[in-house]
Amino acid sequence: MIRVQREDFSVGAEIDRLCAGGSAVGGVAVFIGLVRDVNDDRAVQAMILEHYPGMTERELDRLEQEARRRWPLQEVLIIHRFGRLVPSDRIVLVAATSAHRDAAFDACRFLIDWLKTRAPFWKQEETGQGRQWVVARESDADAAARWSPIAPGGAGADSRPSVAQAPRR
Amino acid sequence: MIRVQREDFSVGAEIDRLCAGGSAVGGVAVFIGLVRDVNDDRAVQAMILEHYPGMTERELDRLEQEARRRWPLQEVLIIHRFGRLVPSDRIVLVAATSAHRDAAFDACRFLIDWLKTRAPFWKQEETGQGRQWVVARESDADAAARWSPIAPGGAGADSRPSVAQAPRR
Amino acid sequence: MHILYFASLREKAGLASEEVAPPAEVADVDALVAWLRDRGGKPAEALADLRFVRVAVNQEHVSLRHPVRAGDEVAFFPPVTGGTNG
Amino acid sequence: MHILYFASLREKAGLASEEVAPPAEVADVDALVAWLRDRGGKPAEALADLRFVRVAVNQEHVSLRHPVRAGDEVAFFPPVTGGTNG
Repeated sequence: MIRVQREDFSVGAEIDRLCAGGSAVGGVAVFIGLVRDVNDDRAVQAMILEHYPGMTERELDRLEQEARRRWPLQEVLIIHRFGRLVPSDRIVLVAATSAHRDAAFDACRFLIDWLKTRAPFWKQEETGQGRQWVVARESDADAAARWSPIAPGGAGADSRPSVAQAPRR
Repeated sequence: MIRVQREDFSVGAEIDRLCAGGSAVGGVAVFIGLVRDVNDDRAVQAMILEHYPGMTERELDRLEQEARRRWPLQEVLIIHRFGRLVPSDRIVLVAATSAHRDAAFDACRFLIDWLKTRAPFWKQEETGQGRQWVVARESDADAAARWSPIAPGGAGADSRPSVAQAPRR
Repeated sequence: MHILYFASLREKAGLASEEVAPPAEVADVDALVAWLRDRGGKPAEALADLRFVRVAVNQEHVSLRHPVRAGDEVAFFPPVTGGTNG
Repeated sequence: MHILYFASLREKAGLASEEVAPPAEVADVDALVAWLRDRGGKPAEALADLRFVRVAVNQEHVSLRHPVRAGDEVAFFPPVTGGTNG
């Protein structure tokens, strides 16, 4: 399940709902991303997230399908907020449930790694010097490259130079 | 922070408290383990967790210290329940917060992998055939072996044959 | 053809979207970019350095060699920066 | 010396704990196990197959070569199975 929304979400309510999915669930891996007050040594007062409505939902949906194809998962949840957020606000939640913890962990990390390089979101930071667009980091592409590439037709083709095949384990 | 308790816990309340730790937190990785209704093809009606009071707290505390030594973490939380639990009940929660998601993920996984081989908990399953002790699985030792060994004096010496040095990344 | 600009490219282009009708020989993204550049103006500036431009056709990430045709939705944007900063 | 048995070893030994006073030459875990086996009875059975026995001295995981002395808390238990089953 994926959700793109301006509003905040309740971590407890979301996870409890995922776990209510059935007693075959052995583990839930969750990652929650928050707005930090400092980024690359800049004091951040707020963050404005713009996205591409329509494509965002499609990409997140593809990521969920791709994760389900790679691991035996029961539930997948991706929630990504947009709009203006301040430090400590929740930005994103990704979660996966599985009978086995390795699948839940791997899927959760795969989702956040790929989300950062494929989901059409762009961040602006508000600092004392005004607003600046956040520039994509090489390390995020590296993080996604930990995983074997997402094939065209799987979660869609990729406009970047194709990443090296780098299975994680 | 570590807690060993018979009572259930609220995932939402625990994570919200971790995140309230300060706006330098960029991400929280969480794993929650639940009782499954089927284990190795046996239908499980309940699970009884016995532990070694005193040593359990010491081992979990050492694991927290070891994780903090290996990664730049802000908060670490381990909650492990004991007593009689039924399918879908929460057993364990491990969580780590950090400025960076990789550290949070790695620490969280390290904690659950090592917890399963070091924390003195033993499980009995109640099935239609009565109660049986759950036997430790080779794959759990393998999972812990993904990480470089915990040095004697770090989180304590290890009675098992020493695991191969296998840094994760 | 419906063209969209996002984030810093939207600001550089001075517009969020526009309808264009390139000639039939503009059959892939590469040719479309060349055609948009030839028009000049602020959208041309937004597309000046393709190292910082990513493209989606009909809401799918594509390469510069991807075909385009009348009716397509073509979006230009910088590398994405969603999720956390961490 | 305070001896503890946990889980399946507690059930095999028929007791959860006992106070013992082995002679001074019982100076490490290995010697203690041999001495407890020599006593016979159910605790000896619990310690029969060391492949399935783990040891902690004063609440730390140790090997069979670890020293023991009067006043120590020595625990015997099977390999641990905490966390989830998954």
